Amino acid sequence: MILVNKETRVLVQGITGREGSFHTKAMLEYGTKILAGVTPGKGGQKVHGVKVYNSVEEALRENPSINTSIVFVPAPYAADAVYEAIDAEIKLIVVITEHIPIHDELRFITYARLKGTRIIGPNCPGIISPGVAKVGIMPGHIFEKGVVGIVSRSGTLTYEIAHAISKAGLGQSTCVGIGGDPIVGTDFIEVLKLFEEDEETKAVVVIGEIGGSMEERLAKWIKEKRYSKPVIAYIAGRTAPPGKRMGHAGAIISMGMGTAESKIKAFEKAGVPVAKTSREVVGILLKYV
Amino acid sequence: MILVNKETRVLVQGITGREGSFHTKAMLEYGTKILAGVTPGKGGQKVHGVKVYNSVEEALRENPSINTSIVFVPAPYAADAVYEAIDAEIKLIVVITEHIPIHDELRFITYARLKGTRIIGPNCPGIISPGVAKVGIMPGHIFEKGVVGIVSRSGTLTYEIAHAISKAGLGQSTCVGIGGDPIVGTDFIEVLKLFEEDEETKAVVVIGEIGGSMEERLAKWIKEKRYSKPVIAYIAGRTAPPGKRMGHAGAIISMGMGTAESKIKAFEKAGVPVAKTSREVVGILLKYV
Amino acid sequence: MKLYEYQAREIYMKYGIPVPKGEVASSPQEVRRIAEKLGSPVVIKAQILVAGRGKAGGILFAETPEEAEKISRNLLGKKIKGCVVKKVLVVEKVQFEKEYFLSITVDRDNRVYCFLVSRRGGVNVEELAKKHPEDLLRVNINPLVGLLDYQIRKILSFLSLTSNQKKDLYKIIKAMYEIMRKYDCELVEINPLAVTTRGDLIALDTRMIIDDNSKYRHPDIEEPEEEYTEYEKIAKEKGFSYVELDGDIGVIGNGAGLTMATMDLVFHYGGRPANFLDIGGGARAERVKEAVKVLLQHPRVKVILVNILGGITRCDEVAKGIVAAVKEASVEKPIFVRMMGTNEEEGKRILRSAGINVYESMEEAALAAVKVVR
Amino acid sequence: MKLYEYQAREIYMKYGIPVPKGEVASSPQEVRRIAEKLGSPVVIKAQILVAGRGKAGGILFAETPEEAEKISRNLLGKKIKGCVVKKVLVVEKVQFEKEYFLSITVDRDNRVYCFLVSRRGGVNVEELAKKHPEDLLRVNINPLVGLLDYQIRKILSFLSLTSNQKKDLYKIIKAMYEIMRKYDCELVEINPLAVTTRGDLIALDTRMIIDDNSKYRHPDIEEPEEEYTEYEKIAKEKGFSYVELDGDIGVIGNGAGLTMATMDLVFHYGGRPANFLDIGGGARAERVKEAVKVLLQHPRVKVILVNILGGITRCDEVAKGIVAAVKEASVEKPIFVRMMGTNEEEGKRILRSAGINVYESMEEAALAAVKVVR
Repeated sequence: MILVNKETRVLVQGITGREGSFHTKAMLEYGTKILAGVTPGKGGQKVHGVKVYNSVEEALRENPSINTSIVFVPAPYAADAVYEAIDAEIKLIVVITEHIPIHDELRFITYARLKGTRIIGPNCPGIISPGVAKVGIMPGHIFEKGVVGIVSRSGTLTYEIAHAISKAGLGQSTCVGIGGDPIVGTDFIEVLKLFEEDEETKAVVVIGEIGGSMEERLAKWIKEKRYSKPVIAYIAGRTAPPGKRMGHAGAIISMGMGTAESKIKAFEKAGVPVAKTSREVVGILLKYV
Repeated sequence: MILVNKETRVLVQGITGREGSFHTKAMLEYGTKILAGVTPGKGGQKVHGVKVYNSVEEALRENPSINTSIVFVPAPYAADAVYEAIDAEIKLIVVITEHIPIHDELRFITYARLKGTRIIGPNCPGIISPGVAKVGIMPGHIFEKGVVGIVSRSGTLTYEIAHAISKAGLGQSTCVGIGGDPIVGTDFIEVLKLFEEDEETKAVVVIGEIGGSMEERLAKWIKEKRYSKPVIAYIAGRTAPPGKRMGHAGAIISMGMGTAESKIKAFEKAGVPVAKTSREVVGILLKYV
Repeated sequence: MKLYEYQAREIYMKYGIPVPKGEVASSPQEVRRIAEKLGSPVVIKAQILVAGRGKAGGILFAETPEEAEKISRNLLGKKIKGCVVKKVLVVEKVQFEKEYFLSITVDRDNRVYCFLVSRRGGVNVEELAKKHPEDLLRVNINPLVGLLDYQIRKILSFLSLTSNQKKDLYKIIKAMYEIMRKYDCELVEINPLAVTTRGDLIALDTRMIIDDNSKYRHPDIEEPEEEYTEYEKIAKEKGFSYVELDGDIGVIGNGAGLTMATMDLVFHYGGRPANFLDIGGGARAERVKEAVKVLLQHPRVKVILVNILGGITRCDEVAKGIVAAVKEASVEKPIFVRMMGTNEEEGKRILRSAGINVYESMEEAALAAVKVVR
Repeated sequence: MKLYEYQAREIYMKYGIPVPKGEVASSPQEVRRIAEKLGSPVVIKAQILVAGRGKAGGILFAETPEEAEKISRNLLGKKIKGCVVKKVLVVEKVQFEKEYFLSITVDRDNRVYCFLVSRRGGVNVEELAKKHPEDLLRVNINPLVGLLDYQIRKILSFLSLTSNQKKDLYKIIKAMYEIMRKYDCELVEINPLAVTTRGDLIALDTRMIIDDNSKYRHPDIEEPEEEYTEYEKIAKEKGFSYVELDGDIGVIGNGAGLTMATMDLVFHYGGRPANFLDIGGGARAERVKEAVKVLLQHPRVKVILVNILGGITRCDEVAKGIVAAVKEASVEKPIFVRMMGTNEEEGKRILRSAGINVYESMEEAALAAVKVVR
């Protein structure tokens, strides 16, 4: 189990919005310990029993055990919310918001990294440690407590593969959606480092997609560092045409870079099996675990 | 011995200037290992036998063991030189330059601290570990190898007190001039932490002056942390009038803050003796060491 | 959002970057007038957003205003690489000796701005990176600290320039970075930056891409009529993520990764996807109906494959939408649906009672869809 | 570099911060004309750089243009807190209900910008900090990240304002921060920011201090004729660090700390320092001569104490300078010199042969100087 565990105490930024409120309910139902919410100007309200504050500072003053924030704040204001959380010394910030300007992301992610704050996302489904807590928007019932660590740039595709893993009786230790934007706060390598040190995790599934070279860098790193746990990869977008954004801002083959072929080749070179369907993912996993 | 030791390998930024060249010679004569110098556009020259490069990157490519930089670059260009050194991963940067714009200092010091780079200065005489090396502009012959750590906001006043300590036969482990500007890269507390862990250092002399509240914070810290080594303080500027800059940009009593009285009182409250003359400094030191 | 060359050029000029004299025109008469005003041989450049217009005949030369008018008569309205030329940029022809390449982009891996400089300009940078990596310089710029002088010096010393040219390039580099920040760009590019026979620096081609997520901050910038296909336009208007391919199996999914995976599965089983259509998260019946209708109307689509993993998206809403689309549409196409998750049973019931095929797994659904067209 | 209120006001206006209508004047006639133009009761404010001008009679009110002319006739040319009033700012009198205090400074300890806000305006902020700390809010701004919206919200919610006033204050706060950065300020202050009877926000007094080390970046800003004493001006022109005190023992040293320590020692032995004069590092004979001459000429200085610790500064050069000054000057004053370090022996020899007292330690030299005046 990584990042989210039974010590996780959550603040919801943008709790009074449609998404924020909906997923606060879902997270509470899953058992996540949400201590407070923030929406400037809405302090004093309650959302599904969670007290709303005007600022992160106020929320932390009354709830000093908060150690994780999940951000649903709309894109134009999301960066400000993230800075507020960083400055309040919250050390894990999960940014769900989509469509944040890329220059904003560059700046707050740089700041967070310099300050030693971990950001997951933006534009991600969040994190779930099945049976313990979820800090995210994934449908909780699909996941089962187990031994497979999942890290993914995708949302529903992750649920698809997690579902297959659950059905096979393996379950997941933690599932981390790192986000579909070109710039992410935490990348594959960083999550795999965490999985390596996690005893529960017996194998890791990496769900990549076209665009960028995060998968290629991961493959190289796995080979160089002789990663100690079995890794299985899946890459979405084999059929994606070049130069077109495939839904995610980050999913684009640009200037010949970031094709599925390039990523698959890199993984194969590193000895990482690449599955073509979710059934294949499970098939390979069962060989290892 | 702290910060500067026999492993110190120095880069001189602004080596071809009048000050840079003069002090390069003096440092070499003292035995400091200067491996390279930088002045943009002057690459290929030699200054007192030291090779000059156009950029820090080039200098480090040919001299990868460089771990310390001393900056003599004129004020308008000094910030750029410091960023260049930070980005080249040099972990100790001594900034001699005076008159750097305060907003520049704020920015590069913030950046350095976030990146884990130590900056001494700006507007400082540098660091000397007597008998080993000096990375600074102090007259070396005044200092003697010994047991007293000195940290100071001043230049010549430090030499005065160091001289008295030398004459008394105590000598210095390391003498650090942290600089006379309102913003410094490394403050008293940080240097005292280093002295605490240094076996050679048996007592610490702190030379403060009017302006700011660094001395007050130090006094509070010494008391709270029960600092393990004897500390003797000296404060310059008992007779300074309010609202006037006394030479150093940082030496100003402003809005009733930063008076010598306030600093002396704080030290006395923390049990730190405050000497009124350099002779008194030595007198107190001899009681402890 | 890609800008037309002439739009980028105006912004570059505002920031003091030297460009050839000239103006944009939408008629041969205008082209002639501009050429007359310039009083020199001119270059006529088709204003389209796709790359490689030079080789495709989109950049032409004329010695006289008459010739310019004649040439542009052929060029305006012509289709180049699938795009209709509606405007041309008419500029003086510049004699030059050297060409360089300069660009700023966002470096995804290092999370920095990246200044890319090449000693060879006027060429494709991908090829350059492969063939002449030694001619390419990358300088990373920390987003919090910004572009620093020592970094500019590094770029200047990488190119063989006189000291006056270095001073000019210094300003150009600063201006490019400022444009990058002020306009929230993904790309600011000069290719080539030419050194004229008189020794001046001049930006012969100017490109700019503004981050789509930042468009709202730049309401003053006119969005180019992008060269979308008819169905791409329709889907875009309805707010779907839609990309067109050349196959015959229409694919609808919720979530970008899942939709791509569905396309990949179609291909895996020997079929050819016709498109990528992501209805996004939490779509209601009405929205699903619109999505299905786009594909029902599309002539190339022979069969439709819908893959829904219900979370926030409710399967019953999806089912209702599909059924409504089928009812309203004039054409009939086989539809294969896989749904799972929230309100799955109710969704399946709705589909089955409307006679639509529902499957348990995406593999089964994809296989069934492929079989129909094979 | 402190700016006059009217200079700061112009910059504030450029950044959209509302200030009372008015103009600066240097003659009573001008004052009258401005008052006529304003057509309302006016406030006449002496333009001097020292604090506390209000209590010292530097801020006056007039109901009519005639009264304004008459009042300013007394004010212009008058000495307030030692400064001659050369200009006055004439502004409309604003009726207000509430006063706040806003400032941005550099926080030395935390190495950040600090936004300081108080619910009580128009008062001395030091007193406020002591008496009503609960009415004072500090917001730290990271120099790399800059002022953030959440920080502004914190300030807005600290004051009791209507939502329209909050919108206005938001803009004022942003503008203040921009001024701070653009003009390399040490201080940007509005005290008071008033809420008028009509509910508008208005900056009644505007202060700005520009960092001395950044002056070269702002050549457009006219440096105020600072209110220096005659000798401070002379020393400043010659480039010495010089501060005047009210004693009779002139002090010259090299290095700020050492010079201060020398003054302190004078005081310690019962004497009273007349000044602080730092010749800096590496001074040559000519420069030393000029420094000594300043003190020889100063009527309050009865004896001169020179304390040199030679490093880059050479003792022989210092000695030559002292001897030259004594020769050139028309007055004779006892001079006590302590020198140590580079070329010490040669320096001492030069001084002794000119009959000047030289000492081994600063304690001895200071004691000797004090004895003369006591």
